[in-house]
Amino acid sequence: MTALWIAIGVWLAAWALNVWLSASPISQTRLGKLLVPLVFGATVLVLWEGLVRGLGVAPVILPAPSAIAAKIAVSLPILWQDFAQTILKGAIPGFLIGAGAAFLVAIAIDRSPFLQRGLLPIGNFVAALPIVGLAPILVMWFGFDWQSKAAVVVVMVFFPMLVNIVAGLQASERMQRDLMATWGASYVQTLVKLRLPAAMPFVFNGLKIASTLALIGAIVAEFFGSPVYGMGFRISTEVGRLGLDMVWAEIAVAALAGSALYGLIALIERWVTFWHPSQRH
Amino acid sequence: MKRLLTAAFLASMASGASAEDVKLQLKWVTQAQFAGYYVAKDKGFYEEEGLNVTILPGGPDIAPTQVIAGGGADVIVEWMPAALAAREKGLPLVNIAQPFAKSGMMLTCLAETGIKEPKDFADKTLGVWFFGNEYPFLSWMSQLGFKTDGSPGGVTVLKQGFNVDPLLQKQAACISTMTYNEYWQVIDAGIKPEDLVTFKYEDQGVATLEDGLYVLEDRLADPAFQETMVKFVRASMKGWKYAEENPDEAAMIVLENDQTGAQTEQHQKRMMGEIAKLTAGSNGALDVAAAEQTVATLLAGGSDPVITKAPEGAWTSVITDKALAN
Amino acid sequence: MKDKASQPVIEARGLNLVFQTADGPVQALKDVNLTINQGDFVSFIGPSGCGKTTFLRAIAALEHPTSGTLTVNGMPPDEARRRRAYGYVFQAAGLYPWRTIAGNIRLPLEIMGFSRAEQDERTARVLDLVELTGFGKKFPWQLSGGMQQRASIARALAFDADILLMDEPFGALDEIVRDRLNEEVLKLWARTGKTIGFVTHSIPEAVYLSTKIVVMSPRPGRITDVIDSPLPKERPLDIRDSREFIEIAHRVREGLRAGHHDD
Amino acid sequence: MNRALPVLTVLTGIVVIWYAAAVWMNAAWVFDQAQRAGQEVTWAEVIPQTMDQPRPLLPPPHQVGAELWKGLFDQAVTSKRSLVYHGIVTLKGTMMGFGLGIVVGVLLAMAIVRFRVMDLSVMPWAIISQTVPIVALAPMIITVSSQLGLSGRDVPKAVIAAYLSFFPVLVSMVKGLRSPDQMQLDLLKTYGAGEAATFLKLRLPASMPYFFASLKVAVAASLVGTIVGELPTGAIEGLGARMLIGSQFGEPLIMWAALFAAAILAGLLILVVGMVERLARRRMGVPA
Repeated sequence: MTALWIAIGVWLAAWALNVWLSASPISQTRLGKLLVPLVFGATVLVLWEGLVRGLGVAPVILPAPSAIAAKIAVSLPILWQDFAQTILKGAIPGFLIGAGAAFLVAIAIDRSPFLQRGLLPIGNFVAALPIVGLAPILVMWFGFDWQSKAAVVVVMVFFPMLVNIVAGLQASERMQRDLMATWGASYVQTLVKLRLPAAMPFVFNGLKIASTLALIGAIVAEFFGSPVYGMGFRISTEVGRLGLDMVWAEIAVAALAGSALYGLIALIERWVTFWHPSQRH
Repeated sequence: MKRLLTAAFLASMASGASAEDVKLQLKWVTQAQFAGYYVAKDKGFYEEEGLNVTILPGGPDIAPTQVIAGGGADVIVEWMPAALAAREKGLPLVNIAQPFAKSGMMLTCLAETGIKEPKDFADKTLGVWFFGNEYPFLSWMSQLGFKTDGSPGGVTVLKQGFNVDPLLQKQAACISTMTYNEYWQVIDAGIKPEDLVTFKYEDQGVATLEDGLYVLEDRLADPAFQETMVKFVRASMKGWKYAEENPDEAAMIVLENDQTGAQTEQHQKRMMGEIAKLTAGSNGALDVAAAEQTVATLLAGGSDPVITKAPEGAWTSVITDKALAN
Repeated sequence: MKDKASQPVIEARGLNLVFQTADGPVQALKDVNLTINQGDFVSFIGPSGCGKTTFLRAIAALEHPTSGTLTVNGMPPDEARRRRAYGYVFQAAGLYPWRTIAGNIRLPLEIMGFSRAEQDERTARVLDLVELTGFGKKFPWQLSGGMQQRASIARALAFDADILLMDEPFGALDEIVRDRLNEEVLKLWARTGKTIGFVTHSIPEAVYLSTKIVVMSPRPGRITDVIDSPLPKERPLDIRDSREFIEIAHRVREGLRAGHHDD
Repeated sequence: MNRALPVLTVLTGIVVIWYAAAVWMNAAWVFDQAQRAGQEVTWAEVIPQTMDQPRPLLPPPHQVGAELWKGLFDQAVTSKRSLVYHGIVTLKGTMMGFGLGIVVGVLLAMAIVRFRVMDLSVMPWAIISQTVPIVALAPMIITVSSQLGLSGRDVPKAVIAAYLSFFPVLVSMVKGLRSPDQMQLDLLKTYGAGEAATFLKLRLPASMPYFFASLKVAVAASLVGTIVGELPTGAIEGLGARMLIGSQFGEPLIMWAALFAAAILAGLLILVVGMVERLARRRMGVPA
């Protein structure tokens, strides 16, 4: 029980520290903006550790963070292999193909208002569907290896991307399109010089949504058949073996990968859409 | 490993549940594989013993071991390899009864792949269930001397989903099937028995004990709980014997209890017939020789052994002795 | 119809333009007749909805008349647009936020296929013309509103179109900035001799800038008066206190009022 | 008509492609079977055989339609074979998750807008939480909730659904609560309004359009969460469970029908939420 009290004590102290930090000028700096959430994250881990130890929670139910960290340390090769299979082979190619295909389709239907009017409501609708239910079907079609995982990701990513890109292509102001017209710009010139740059905030919004969908898709698809490695495989089999420390290790990797992917996209977004009001500070 | 269960959990178990309430966690979805329990419930055998039994169906990602660890069930239906592995992980499961005398697991291969005997598995892709069910397979492969990492001369293992598609789509040369379930799905899909080659684990000498009843060791120390389990096992076995004798009626009872509404009468009746072959000859008491054979098979599990040492106290005849006494 | 002496650039004859809206057809222009000559500075003035912007857009082929004829340099507006006859300046600067000021000015030049060297040369020249030299590398949002509007004028000047069309270009700016820009526009006009079409709400602005003031009235949009200004080409700011100036302003105001009495 | 025509055209196109794909994909099985039987088959014989296989690789639209019809209308709604029954189970989970998601999202947003320390410490983690594939957590959530004495499947499902649906609400509410500009805030200050009054009279009403706009996204996310929750958490009822069961028993038709039932449910939910949104906007005088 002492562990629990210590943890609660640490929690309160850290929270007080955070309150002080966010009130002080430090929080205006870049360091402060990083420090406060890190302190918060650390206290959550401490509290978790304290709860598990203090209440003597069985490791087959909820392992302590320290146990998970220890598991990560000894399982790096396996984690890397799973990461490569699920993220590098399944999620990322699927993400790129899905986003790329959505881009091409958006451009292809751009000149046909008829097709747009037909496809957009359908795209909007499909984007709201639980596409993940297609996973078992796609595993049946594309086999058990990474191809089917990538296929699931492609389908999940495609529609949100399509809807965002089409909306983005319509985002340029009328005045700016009129200007292009007075200069006698061709369709391609208007597209390249005006409409694509103006669409970028929407495209990145779509990419951010798609990045989280990609991970979910790749992992869920592995529940329906996979080789004997991959994050989804590991999670589902280790639950069966009561290797919960390994499950949490995979979750940590997934969270890290997801955050890294999201962060990377946000970084590129900053660089590409530096001009957008939301990016100017 | 002493403080396995939380204090809170133990407290809630002691106060929350009345002695005669029993929660049974099944290993899989409602189907004739568990007919005995459903029959015992529907025919009032549990009631006669004064028990109030709740049957919890399982599913693809439900590990009964985890459910019982979390306090979600009092007794679970589990395969011995998974139970022993959990025991080694620190979850002290004990087998209290073994309604299934024989193993129904086999590997079903397409004849056109040229597989005639186990040594032909080399360089083929084999579908295996994981989630605790892979242990007998890994032992078998290790006995055959096949590596399972996909290296040349070994076998490539694929984690089979919950259906027989990998075989129909020819993604795997062989897949895991149960005599009572998936094998018939292959047949139903339109493949003739003569186009298939099957290897029963039973015949290959790597059989492990399947559906047994397991409880937590700590709780078994409580005489009241022991008494409840005696009643439970007695009523369950009565249900099993009734199901064996009236397979069609048993199948219909299962069907009525199926919450998914996806089971068919034809499939369940046929399954019941096959299940009866596996439960035949078991009165519920565990055949210690078969259990030791299971342990031996698992210990032979090669580089990644399922269990590293022979378990102690992983089964007890206390319950069945009392249950069968009168 | 061409009169060689006065060299008409824009000619509208019996022009009508009807918009189909959800509430039924709206007559934006009714029976508009107007000739604009080479080198004219023409202001269009009138209350909102009088069709002055629509007329400007029709000249630039951004709207298409329902009936009547409209020629620019003796050809249909579409054709003239293809020959890059217009520089257009809107009320908002309409600069592309992802391009620098120089990049914005270069944009029409890129589209029209000028060589890189010529792009640079012209960009530098027009930046100098609007007194923005040294700001080429800034992004639009880093400049004040008045500077942005000057950049957008520079952009319209960069490719040497015959006709400069300005749709309330200074409407959003404060009085002092506006005065200065008005002076600059006049200087530009004097230096380049371009034909300018200028839409405004402001009577002093119209009188100060124009050689010809077109007064319009709404519902349906039509021309009620065309005033040829007798003011000299050289116009210091204090010309606005002169008697002639006040007289013209008075006539414009009367014209506007008459248009209002009509409905 | 003007708006329906393009949609209908695209739908027709999809159906045509679907049929073509069904013939192409299902033919392999027919040829295989013929080969096993040692027969030759021509395409003319194959095509009809691709239209009504019991286990098609890709069931043609009419087969899915028939199965869907059977599931929706040919059963008593209380029957476990009725898709309406399973749809209601899924709907219940979705609504529970949706409600929970709204409550969590709104409360967090209020705390984040009020307390700088919450903004700094919680907001980054809220974003990170969405990058964690929820399915990985599903088995955990079941275990933990069963340990807390919640053995039913409803709660874990709702938790997963809420996990996905709280985020759009949170983001929109933070934006909405911060949407009043300094002038409006100053004005209230001149009236001597306290923090509570400012919140009730200004921030809260100002955030409403943002709130309603987020609901559509949140309800769709909640449905995805519920279905995902029904897949691996071994729920035995609900559309997600039907999909899984269809897959497990090798009954693709059940799977496809459940998939389309889920699509219909999603459509209905979005329609209802859209209607609520329009109604609310009209009451607040915002043109829809």
